[in-house]
Amino acid sequence: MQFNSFSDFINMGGYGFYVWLSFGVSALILSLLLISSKRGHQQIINQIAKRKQREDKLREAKALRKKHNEKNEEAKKANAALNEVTE
Amino acid sequence: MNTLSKKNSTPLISAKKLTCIREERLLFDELSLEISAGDIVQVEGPNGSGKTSLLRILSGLSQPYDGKIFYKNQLISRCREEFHQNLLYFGHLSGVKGEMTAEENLDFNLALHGNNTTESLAYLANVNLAGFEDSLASHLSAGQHRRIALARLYQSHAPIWILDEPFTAIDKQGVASLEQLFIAHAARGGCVILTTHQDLITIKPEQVTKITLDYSYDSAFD
Amino acid sequence: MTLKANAEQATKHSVTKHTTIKSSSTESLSAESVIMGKVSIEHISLESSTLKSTTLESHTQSSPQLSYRHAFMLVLKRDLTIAMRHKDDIINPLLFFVIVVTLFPLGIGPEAQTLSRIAPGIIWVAALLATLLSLDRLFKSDHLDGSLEQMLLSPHPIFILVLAKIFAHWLITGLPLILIAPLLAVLLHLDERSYTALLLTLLLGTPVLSLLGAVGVALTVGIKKGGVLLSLLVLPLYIPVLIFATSAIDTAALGLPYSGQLAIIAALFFGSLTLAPFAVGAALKVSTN
Amino acid sequence: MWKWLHPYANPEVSYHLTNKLLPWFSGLAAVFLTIGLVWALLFAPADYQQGDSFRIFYVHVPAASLSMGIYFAMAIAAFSSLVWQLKLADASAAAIAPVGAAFTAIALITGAAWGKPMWGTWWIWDARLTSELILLFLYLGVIALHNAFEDKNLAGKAAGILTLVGVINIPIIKYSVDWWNTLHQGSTVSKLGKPSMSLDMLWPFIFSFIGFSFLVGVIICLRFRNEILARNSIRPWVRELVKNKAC
Repeated sequence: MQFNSFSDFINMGGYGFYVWLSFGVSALILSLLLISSKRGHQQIINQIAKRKQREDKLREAKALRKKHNEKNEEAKKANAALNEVTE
Repeated sequence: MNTLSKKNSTPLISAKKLTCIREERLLFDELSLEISAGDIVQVEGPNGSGKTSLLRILSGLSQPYDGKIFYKNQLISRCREEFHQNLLYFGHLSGVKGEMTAEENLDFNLALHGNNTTESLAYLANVNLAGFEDSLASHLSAGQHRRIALARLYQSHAPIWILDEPFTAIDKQGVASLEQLFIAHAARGGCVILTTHQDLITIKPEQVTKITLDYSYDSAFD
Repeated sequence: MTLKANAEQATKHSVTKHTTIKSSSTESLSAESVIMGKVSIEHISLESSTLKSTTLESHTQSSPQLSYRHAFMLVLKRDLTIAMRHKDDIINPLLFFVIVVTLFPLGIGPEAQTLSRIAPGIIWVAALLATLLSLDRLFKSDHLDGSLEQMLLSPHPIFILVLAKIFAHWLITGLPLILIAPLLAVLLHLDERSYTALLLTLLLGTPVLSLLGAVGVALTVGIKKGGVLLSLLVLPLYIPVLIFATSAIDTAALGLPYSGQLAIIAALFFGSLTLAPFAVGAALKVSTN
Repeated sequence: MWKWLHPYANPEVSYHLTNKLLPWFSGLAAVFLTIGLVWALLFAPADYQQGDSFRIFYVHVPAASLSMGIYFAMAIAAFSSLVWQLKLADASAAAIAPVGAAFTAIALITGAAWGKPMWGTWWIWDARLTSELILLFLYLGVIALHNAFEDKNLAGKAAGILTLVGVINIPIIKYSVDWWNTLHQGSTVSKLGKPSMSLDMLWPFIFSFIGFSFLVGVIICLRFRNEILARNSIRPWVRELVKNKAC
C-alpha cells in the first residue's frame, strides 16, 4: 500500500485532480459505450417485433381484402344470375 | 408461348437464387431465371417491388444480397469485360451531359462501349432528332435526352439489352418503332429485358415472357 | 394496301436503313409508322432476315477501339470539353484560393517577416481547401445524370476511366493553382529561394490531392449531403502531403537541399497513383449500388 | 484453408457464439481490470520523477495502444469483407469503430491530463498526441460515413473501403508526424521518456492492459450482436428470437 490515509490516496501526491480526471473520464466514456451497446440489443429486438406486427397487419388486411373481393365477385355473379332469371 | 426453357443453347444471361433486400425489406428471394437468345422478357410488378433492383443486379451494377449472375454460364464477376461488351443497359437516368451536343453525347456513349461513331448522325435521325445534332443537350427536353440515349440501340452489337422504362417520355410513334427494334433484335439472336408501365403496342403477348415481382410484405396496399 | 405489299415496303425500308444509313428523318419515320400500322409475321421474319447480315457476334476479344489509351483519351477529352463549356468550374476554386490567401495578411498583420514565415503553410492549406471545394464535381454530376453507371458498365477497366477523370480534374483545378501560386507567393513575401520548391511541391503534390480526394468523393457521391462528410474523410489523408511540402519550402528558404522531401512527395504521388484508382473503382461500385 | 471459417460466416451461428463468449469476456475483463487498476492506484510505486501522476500511465498507454490495434482489427475485417465477400464482416465497421474512437478519445484526454502537470500545458503538439488526434479523425470519418448510408450493407462496404485506405495511410501519417515533430523540436519541453519500468510497475500495467483488451472484446461482441440482428431482421431465426424476447 502506497498511501497512508484515504485523503492521501485522493490527493495523489498533489496530482489528484489530473489522475482522477483521467480515470473518471475513461470510466465515464467506457461505461456509456457499454450501456448504449447493451441497450441497443433490446431496442433492435423491439424494433423488429414492431415491424413484424406491422407486416402481419398488412398481410391480414390483404387477405381480408382478397376475401372481400371474392365475395363481391360472387355477389355480382349471383346478381347477374338473378338478373338473367328475372329477365 | 415463348418459354425460356425451350431453347437448348446456353442462356445468354442467367441468375441463380437471387435475393435482394433493400432498406430491410425483402424484394425477392431465391429468384432464378434463364434468358436465352430471342427472348423478350418484361419484368412486372407494382412500384417498389424491385423491378429496377432486379435489372441493376442483372447488369452487375448492384450486388444482390445473395445469389449469382451468369453470362453464358460464367460468373459475371469473372468475365466482367466480356459481359459488359455484350451488354447494353439503359436506366432511369439517360446519362446525357447538358454541356455537350446531342451528337457529342451519342458519340461518347458509343465510343465508351466500343462501338463505331461514324454513323451517329443517322442514329440521331432514327430517333427523330435530325436537326438537333449540334444543339447543346441542356437546351433539349427530357424526352429528347432519352432519345439521345436510346439512339445507341441502333448501333449496338451487344446481344443483351437491359432496359429500365425505355418508353418514358417517348411518344407513341417512338414506342412503336422501339418495339419493332426489340423484335428485330430478338430475332437476330439478342435478348431484351425491360420494364415498362405502358402496355406494349405491337409486341404480342405471346412474344413476351413476363416475370412478376410481388413478394414484398408491404405490397398489401397495391 | 395489301398485307404483302406492306411487308415488302417494310423490308425495303429496313434494307435502306441498313445500307444507306443517311436517310432523312421523315423518311425513316414514315417507314416506322407503316410498320406500326400493320404488323405481320412475315414482316418480322423479313426484318430479321435482313438484319441477319449484322448478326450479333458475341465479342470475345477486344477490338482495337478498346485500347486503354483510347478509353483514357475519350474520357479525358469529354471531361475537358465539359469543363471548357462550364468555365466557372475552373475559375471558382481558383478565386477561392486567391481570396483565402489574401485573408491571412488581413487577419495576421502585414509584417513581411511573419508572412514569409507562414507563407508555405498558408498557400498549401489554401490549396488543400481549394482542391476540396472542387472535388465535389469529379463524380457528382456524372452520378446524378446517370453517365457514371454507363462508365461502370463499359467494357473498359474502371481504373482507366477513373484515372482519366482524375487527370482531367487535376488539369482543370490543380494546374491553374500552380500557375497562380507564384503571384500569391509574392503577396505573402515568400523567400525568393523557395519559389522553385513551391512550384515543384505543388506540381508533385496537387495530383496526390486529386487522387486521394477522388477516393473520398467516390465514397460520398451517393450521399445527399456529402460535402461536409467529404472534408472529414479527405483532410486527414492530406496531412502527409502538407507536412512534407511545407517543410520542403521551408528548407529551401534556408538554402538547404530539399530533395529528400520532394522524393517523399514523389513516392506519395506514385503510391496514390497506383492504389487510388482501384479504391475509387471499388467505392464507385458501392456508391452506385 | 479458410473452410473452418465458414460456420462462423453464418449469422445465426455467430450470434450464438457472441452470446456464449460474452459472459466469459465480461468476467475476465472485470477480474483483470479490478486487479490491474487497484494495483495501479494503490500498490504500484510512484515514479521517482513524475510522482503519482504516473498512475495515469496505466490507463493512457493501454488506451493508446488499443486504439491503434482496434483500427488494424477493423482493417482486417474490412479486408475479409471485400476480398472474401464475408457478409458478416460488413457489420464490423459499425461494431468496432465506435469502440476505437472511444479509446482514442480516452488516450487523448488522459494524455492531456498527464501533460498538464508534466509539461505545464494541456495540449502539446507532441508526435504521439498528434497522430492520436488524426487517428480520432479517421475513426470519426468511418463512423460518419457509416451513418450517412441508409442501407446497412452498403454502409459497411463503404466504411470498409475507407478503413483500408486509412490503414495504408496510418503508417505514412505516423511517420510524417514523427518527422515533422523532430523537425520542430523546439516546442517540445520534455518528452515522456520511456521509463525503464520496474516489475512492480510492469505487472499492474500488464493486468490493466489485458483487462482493457477483454473490455474491448465485450463491447465489440455486444455491438456485433446488435448488428447481426439488425441486418438479418427478415430471417426466420431472428423472428423466432424476437418472439421470445420482445417486450
